Amino acid sequence: MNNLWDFTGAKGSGYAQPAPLVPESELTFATSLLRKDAPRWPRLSEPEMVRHYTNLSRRNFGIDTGFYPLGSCTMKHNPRVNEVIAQMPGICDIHPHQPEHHLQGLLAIFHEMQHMLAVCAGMDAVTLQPVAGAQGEFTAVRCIQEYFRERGEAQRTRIVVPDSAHGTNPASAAMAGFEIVEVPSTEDGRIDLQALEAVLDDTIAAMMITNPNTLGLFETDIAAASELVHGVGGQMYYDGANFNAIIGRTSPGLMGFDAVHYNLHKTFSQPHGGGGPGSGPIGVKAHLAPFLPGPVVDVREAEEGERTVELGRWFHWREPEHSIGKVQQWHGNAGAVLRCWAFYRRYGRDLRTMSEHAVLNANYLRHAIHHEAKEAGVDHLFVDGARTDVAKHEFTLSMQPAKEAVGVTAMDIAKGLLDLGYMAPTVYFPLVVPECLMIEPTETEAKDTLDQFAKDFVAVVGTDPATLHAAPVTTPVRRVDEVYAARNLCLRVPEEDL
Amino acid sequence: MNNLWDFTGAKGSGYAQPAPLVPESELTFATSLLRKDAPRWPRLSEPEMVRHYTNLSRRNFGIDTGFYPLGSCTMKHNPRVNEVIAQMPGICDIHPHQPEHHLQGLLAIFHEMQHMLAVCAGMDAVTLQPVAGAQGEFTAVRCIQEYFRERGEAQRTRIVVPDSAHGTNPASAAMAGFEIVEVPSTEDGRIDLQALEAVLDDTIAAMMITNPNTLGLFETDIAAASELVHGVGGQMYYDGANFNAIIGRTSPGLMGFDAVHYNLHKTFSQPHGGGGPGSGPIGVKAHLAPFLPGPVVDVREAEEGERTVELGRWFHWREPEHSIGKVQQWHGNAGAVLRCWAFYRRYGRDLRTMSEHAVLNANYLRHAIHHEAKEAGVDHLFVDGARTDVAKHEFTLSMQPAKEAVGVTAMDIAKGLLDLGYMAPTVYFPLVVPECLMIEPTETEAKDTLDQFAKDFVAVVGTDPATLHAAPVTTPVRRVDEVYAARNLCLRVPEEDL
Amino acid sequence: MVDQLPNRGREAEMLSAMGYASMDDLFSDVPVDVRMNEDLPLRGPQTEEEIIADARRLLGANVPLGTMASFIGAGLYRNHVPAAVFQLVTRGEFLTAYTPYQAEVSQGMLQAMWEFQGLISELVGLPVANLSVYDGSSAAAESITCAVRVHGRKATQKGVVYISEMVPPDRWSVIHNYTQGGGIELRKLRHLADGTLDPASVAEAAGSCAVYVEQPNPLGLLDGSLTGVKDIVGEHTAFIVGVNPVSLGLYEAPGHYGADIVVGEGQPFGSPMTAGGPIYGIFACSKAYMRQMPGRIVGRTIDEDEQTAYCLTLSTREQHIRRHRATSNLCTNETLIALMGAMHMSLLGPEGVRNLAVRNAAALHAVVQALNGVDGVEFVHPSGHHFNEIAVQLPGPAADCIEALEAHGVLPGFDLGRWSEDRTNQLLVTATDQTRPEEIERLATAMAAWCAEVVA
Amino acid sequence: MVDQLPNRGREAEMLSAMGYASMDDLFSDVPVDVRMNEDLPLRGPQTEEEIIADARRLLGANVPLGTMASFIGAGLYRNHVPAAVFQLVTRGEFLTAYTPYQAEVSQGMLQAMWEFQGLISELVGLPVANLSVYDGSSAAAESITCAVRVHGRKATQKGVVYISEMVPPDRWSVIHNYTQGGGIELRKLRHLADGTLDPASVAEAAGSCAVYVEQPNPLGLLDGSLTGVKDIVGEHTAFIVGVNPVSLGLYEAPGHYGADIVVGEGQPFGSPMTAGGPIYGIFACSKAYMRQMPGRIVGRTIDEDEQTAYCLTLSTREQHIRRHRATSNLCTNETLIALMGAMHMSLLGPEGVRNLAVRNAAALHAVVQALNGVDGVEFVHPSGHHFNEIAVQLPGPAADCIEALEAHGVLPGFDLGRWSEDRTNQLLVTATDQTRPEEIERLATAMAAWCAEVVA
Ligand SMILES: Cc1ncc(COP(=O)(O)O)c(C=O)c1O
Ligand SMILES: Cc1ncc(COP(=O)(O)O)c(C=O)c1O
Repeated sequence: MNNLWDFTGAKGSGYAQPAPLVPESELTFATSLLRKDAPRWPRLSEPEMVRHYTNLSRRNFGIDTGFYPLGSCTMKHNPRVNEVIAQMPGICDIHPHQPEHHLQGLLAIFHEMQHMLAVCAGMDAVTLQPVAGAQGEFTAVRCIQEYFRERGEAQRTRIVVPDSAHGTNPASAAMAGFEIVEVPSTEDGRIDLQALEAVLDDTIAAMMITNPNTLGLFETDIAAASELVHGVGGQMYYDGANFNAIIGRTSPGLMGFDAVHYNLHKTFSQPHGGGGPGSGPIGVKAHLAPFLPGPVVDVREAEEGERTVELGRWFHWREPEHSIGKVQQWHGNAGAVLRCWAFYRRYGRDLRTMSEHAVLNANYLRHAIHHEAKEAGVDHLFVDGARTDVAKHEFTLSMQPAKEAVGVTAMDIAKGLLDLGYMAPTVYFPLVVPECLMIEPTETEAKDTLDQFAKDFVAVVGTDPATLHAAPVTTPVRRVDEVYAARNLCLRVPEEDL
Repeated sequence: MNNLWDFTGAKGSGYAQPAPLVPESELTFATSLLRKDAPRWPRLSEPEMVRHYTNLSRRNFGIDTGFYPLGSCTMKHNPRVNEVIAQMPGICDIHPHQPEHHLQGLLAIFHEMQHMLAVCAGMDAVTLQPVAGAQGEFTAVRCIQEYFRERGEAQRTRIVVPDSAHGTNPASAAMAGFEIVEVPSTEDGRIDLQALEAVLDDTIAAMMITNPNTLGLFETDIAAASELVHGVGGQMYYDGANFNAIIGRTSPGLMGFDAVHYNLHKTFSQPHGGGGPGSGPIGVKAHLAPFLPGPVVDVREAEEGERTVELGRWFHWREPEHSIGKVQQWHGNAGAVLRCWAFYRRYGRDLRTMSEHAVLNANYLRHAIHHEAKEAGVDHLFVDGARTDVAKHEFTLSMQPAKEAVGVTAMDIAKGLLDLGYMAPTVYFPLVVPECLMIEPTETEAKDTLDQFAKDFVAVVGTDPATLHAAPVTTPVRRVDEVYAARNLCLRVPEEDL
Repeated sequence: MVDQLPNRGREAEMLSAMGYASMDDLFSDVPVDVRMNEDLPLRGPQTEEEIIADARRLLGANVPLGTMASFIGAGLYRNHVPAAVFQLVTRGEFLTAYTPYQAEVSQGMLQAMWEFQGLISELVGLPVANLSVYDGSSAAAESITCAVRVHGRKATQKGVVYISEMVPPDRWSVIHNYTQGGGIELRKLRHLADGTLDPASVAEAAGSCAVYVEQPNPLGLLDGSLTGVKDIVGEHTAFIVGVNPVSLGLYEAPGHYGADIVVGEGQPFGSPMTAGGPIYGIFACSKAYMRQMPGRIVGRTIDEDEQTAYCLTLSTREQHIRRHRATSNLCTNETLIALMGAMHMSLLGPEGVRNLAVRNAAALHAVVQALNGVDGVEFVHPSGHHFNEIAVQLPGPAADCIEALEAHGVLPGFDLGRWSEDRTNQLLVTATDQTRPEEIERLATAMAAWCAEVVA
Repeated sequence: MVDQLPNRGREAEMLSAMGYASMDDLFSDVPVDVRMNEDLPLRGPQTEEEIIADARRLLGANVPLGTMASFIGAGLYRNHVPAAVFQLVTRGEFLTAYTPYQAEVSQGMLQAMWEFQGLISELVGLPVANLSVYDGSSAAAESITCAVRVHGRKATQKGVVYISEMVPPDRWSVIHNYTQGGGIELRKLRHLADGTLDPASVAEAAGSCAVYVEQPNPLGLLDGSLTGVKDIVGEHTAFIVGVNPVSLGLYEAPGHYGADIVVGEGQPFGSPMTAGGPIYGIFACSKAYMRQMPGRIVGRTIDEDEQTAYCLTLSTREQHIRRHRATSNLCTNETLIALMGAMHMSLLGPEGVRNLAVRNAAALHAVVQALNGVDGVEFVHPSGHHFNEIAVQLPGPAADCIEALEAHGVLPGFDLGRWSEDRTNQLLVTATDQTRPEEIERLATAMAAWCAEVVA
């Protein structure tokens, strides 16, 4: 279809504006800095603009259009009321530096979210400032770093990360200046306590780990791992991307973690928006709380004359004592936090039920796939990514047998699924599972959808390799050449098209 | 895809509601009337509902998705700000029977619209009550009927309608109890003054006509026709569906009309919503004003203490003296009127420019099509629906030559255009043009779009007949069997699917 | 400057491609004597930002019911339309489409309307429902002309139709306008003092073309006697019931007690009140009336490959085919609003619609309890069961009451004096699922104060 | 009752299909000693209607700037996002998608982001732009680590970066957090009394890894001397400019006067302030920096049939491939907000963006004129040209002024005392395209009254 620069229609602007408050002729400008040539932007009228973006959207797949079993990404339904709330002027049209008495509603919501997140994770304090999971990781690692500097343990310059960890874990730790120590997983995809023990000493600042892990398995040795790390004086960091599996059933606090980030956009359904925005608050145990970025929201008794939103309670910003400072200039993604607040309110303490259904759906789908595969006689073409009885909210399959037997890769299966109207599972992650497909249905998919997907998945697995290599054929474009993209970098509209 | 009854997911409701104010056990009901069996509605959770309707929408074509040259329907771009305004509580959450001082904003907007519509059409009074063009026609015809009854001319029981008229014209007149006198058009698609004169006598209440007519031609003899009809004491009624062609260039008033309806959803861009809602105000000359349905909005000097929205002006409802009563129980489609008000404000007196561009685009497209056809050597396969130099906002083509030469019908061309991503023109209307395609681009289509359409149209005309008979092939379903539908009526979910 | 015209600035280029020199050339066919030669005497164009500012100012001067304790209904009801409905219905593919003449690229709306027909059919207990008409009043009016077309021949009371005398004058007026041309005579169906239908009057209606009644009636009263009407009037008289569709979550579908046609205001499902429009009218009937029905209808069919598909059907009833012999002039209708209704109903499901009806019933119950304690207020039909609304007798004019209570931020109801001179001291008090307890308290308190003052 | 779970009521059926008896079976792998055995000590679930009511109450207690005469900016700016933007961006296909890993079904977002890159590239005058980062501050921070990666080897001042001393402490803090681990030393670039960069200080920066300055600077001042910076610092020092993108409608693109990297807060294009997030950061650079850039980037390519297609590219910089050696940890970013930016920019076009900049300039001009007449108010840099905002010296603490003017419904600006102790009597007054004349009048009047009081 057209790109923006194909539009040459509207002379003048596609969007008329009111006259300036003062005629241009009366203004004085910094003449030496005046722009010589206007940016060579396209010219679209509103009709063209609306049609262009409508049609772009129609070439995009979202949860709203179909099942989106993208493992590790928790693509759940986004309740629509949340978008209504997020467009109220009481959130859109407020400035983070307005006085506290202008923002009591926002502060109350922040306070409720800090409390709820702390309760769910078994932590003592929460900041909502980080705007994504990775920034949460980085923030927590920075807090740990300052905590140790404060204690005179500056020699702790290394962080342990399992080989199955998400790439953001080592990247975040490295950005903060830590050296990464990668530990291998056991054959069944879990923590290798011996390997862990082997790398532990007093240069270790922390271990970063997610549980259920990236294979969807609960780390049964988690308490032991915590003990080992704490034993050498290190901190335990919980990557909360998989929090959707466990709320109300266990908590990072119970497992011995000292710090955790939340992927609100996953667990609490801030829409992922084609890549973001997200929100990545962190929670910490009391000893790390003084290091949190500020300000956080606190509450005190209201004073006479203060117009409160909750009887007798006055919400206010508070700067943690040894704060690391800021990771985002304002208060984080307040609009995302608000949507997640609305999501939380929809469940309340039944967040536990939400997690149960996430796990129920994942296990059900896993069983259904294996069952259908057996019926169809294609069960020899894939294996579980890790042996287990129950999975948590997601599970992995390895297409290695198919690759060896018929030359069909995980990517081929993914493309075959696109042809049937599904988003593909996560492919080739975690790296420890060869030809990995990582499937996370979330709690908002109906049993009928899961049943149908199981059938369709098995049908794809049983499709002849040639057809799969040629897939997809029903999508707006056929298989996209990523190598060509990298070899012939075209990152913006070429000069000749202007 | 699934239909609603395929969903059996959510037990309980897909939409949780707050508890009743009083527990059900404390309520008393009209027991003998209690419902025995619940309606057999499907059960969807919100995730399923959102996906279902998202995917239905994706199987639908709108102006937002592509060029929609549906003649007579004025499918122009719908400015998006209008939807924002239409969702404000000051329109959504108001009741038509609130006291006048609760509705000053609404009344001001109504008053402005009454005024603007009267000015544009050269009429003296306007009511906004009718909710669609056809209801406007009916309302105006009723006013004319009462006007004559009042004058003791009850013998005027017949209404003249050209054979090219839209079906609503005769249907509306018949609903009011009039007998229809159909007059043929001339060979070039215009009023046949002689034929008209031949049917005129003192049983004629009115003539209903649109100008430009349904062939997109300006009725150059309109003044003469008015004179003839007025000569026998009849009224001239203007079908405003084609008003988009003439605003600011001429007016029904100047042409001698006594009454007119406006299709606000066409000329003033209330989105057509897959079939409605619309808004069909009518305007009349002073002698018909007392008969308008009430209430209409009037203005007087504000009294002390009245909270006005315009300095010194108080808006109020007024019942016309001899009102025919109501055609809609409230004040018509106020929400549609509001959107059209916003549309009007976007243009102001430049509505004239709007009409000019509508005519410019139609003529340009007509020329482009003829030009491209000549280049491609397919110009023998269609002819103008009527001979003319300039068209107004739309034009007709007859595919009769193609039908005769190669067996390709107007419908085949329509289906071929669907395959190229266009909505088809209006087909087989007006009935006076054999194998008619009626094309109305509107003013909101860019030249580039018109150029491309001309090329594509000609390509379709030049496509081999077999391919065209098989079209469409790229749409969600292939050619739909309407005969099967009529022979095997299935108007709701069958019992066996419940 | 107008910013909605993509070809601004290209006029000359386009004109010259056609061999024209100016816009005037394109209007050369407009005779000189009907030309408009001056600018329209209207204001200049505004920008989006200015329009929003003006709309905020003007609409901000209206008083949304949500800002008061409001008990006005009388045919339109405050409701909560789920958030998903607005977001889905404004998708361009729905919003900016028109009548699905080309079925192949309109399957979405066609299927949604077919589903709507099924939802309505189930709700009212009749096999056929069209995809809606303008509103409840024109639905009522067109149901009557439809019935006359069907029964005109066999009726012993030719052209005569009996209509409940409770029908409010505005709706009556719509019915009158729609029926007067067909030579139809409207007679009143009388009600007894307790508000229910007078059986004697019903008996008189036997042999007419149709009887039209409402359930609940316009005063909110539920009338158990309606279940017997069809038996009285007989096979050749259409029994037409106007409904508040929410009540059918709890109360029997008229189709199940003999109704031949059910009509009603669809608004509470899916549409805000919007000052009275756009809303949509429900129209459902038994098979016997199908071919005389107004409006559009969607049928399920197959395509060339025998896949399921949907299209408009029974079109030969319609004006674009049958012209002046059509069953109605309906063309542009209320499809989008009906779609909102379908979306709302699909979210509610069978349990949800019952729940919604119970909430409405409970709210009215709470209002009745609260007003029961107010000296000077009596219920007009104290023995009856009501839904959504109830008529109360006041110690003074309802208009005064409404004016007086405004200072308390209370809009206590609808002044029944506007319907009938006999009722100037009566108020129609409405409660819906949106009524809040504190609003009821405010109503009772303010009403008590006013009554005390009036009586004193 | 929770209404978002389609399988409620089917738990037993699904469990038994797997051979399980209860939910507990699915959590059997959670060791007993880490199990949570009681209900979460949290409130119960709410319905949509209750959540809206609470949101209205709570958010209604905030004070939207639109309800005051507001002159606060300091990095976030009131704007008008065209209506079409919200309606398009909330389409489910955009809203509910994630990172376009499967390019074949994500062409819409990929193309939109490629177009975004082009719009930004043209705006700032650099050939490469990524599809945005978290916000302006992290963009600044990551531009510095990027520059150090590029110039680390050849720099004579190894690991040293010079940052304008005007950078506000909050942004400085973000930069500090992002850079401290890389052994980067941040030094201050000094400004002269007239607010412009001190050339001597710039000269000192030659041979460092990067200089970071802002244009307009955080006090709204435009600094003509920036056009000479690149010549002074030389080839091996990255010249990084932080911009307010709206200013580039009128003022020169930094890429055209030597900037190697341009970063900034994208918010004024497409996004409301939203209390500071979600917003998006702009990141553009010359080719030399491309492979050390953070974040995602889209490339135009072809598919198997050689049709134009788009996909993510240069991924080997990223954490999911390169892990701890990645150029950034960025994963979830601000794509949707950047998309809003692209939509806004596409509607504006070259003329519109200039127009928007002029409106901003005009509004500030009007504010300056109005405050010029106020006794006791001085401009901190009276000789400079400003954009969007200007620092004023007050006769008393800015905090007092803000407090005092609230009674007049005026929020006069940002208290510069929050940035620096030296500036407690300074206020940063912001005007944008949304500033209305009557607001400026109110500001001037209220300010005059307050000044008179303070001076007296
Ligand atoms: C396991 C895991 N950890 C961390 C992250 C990083 O979170 P974010 O993308 O919000 O930065 C992700 C998300 O992609 C993840 O899946
Ligand atoms: C020429 C003409 N007249 C009248 C009408 C009837 O208007 P409406 O569809 O609004 O009832 C139409 C619209 O379809 C039309 O095209």
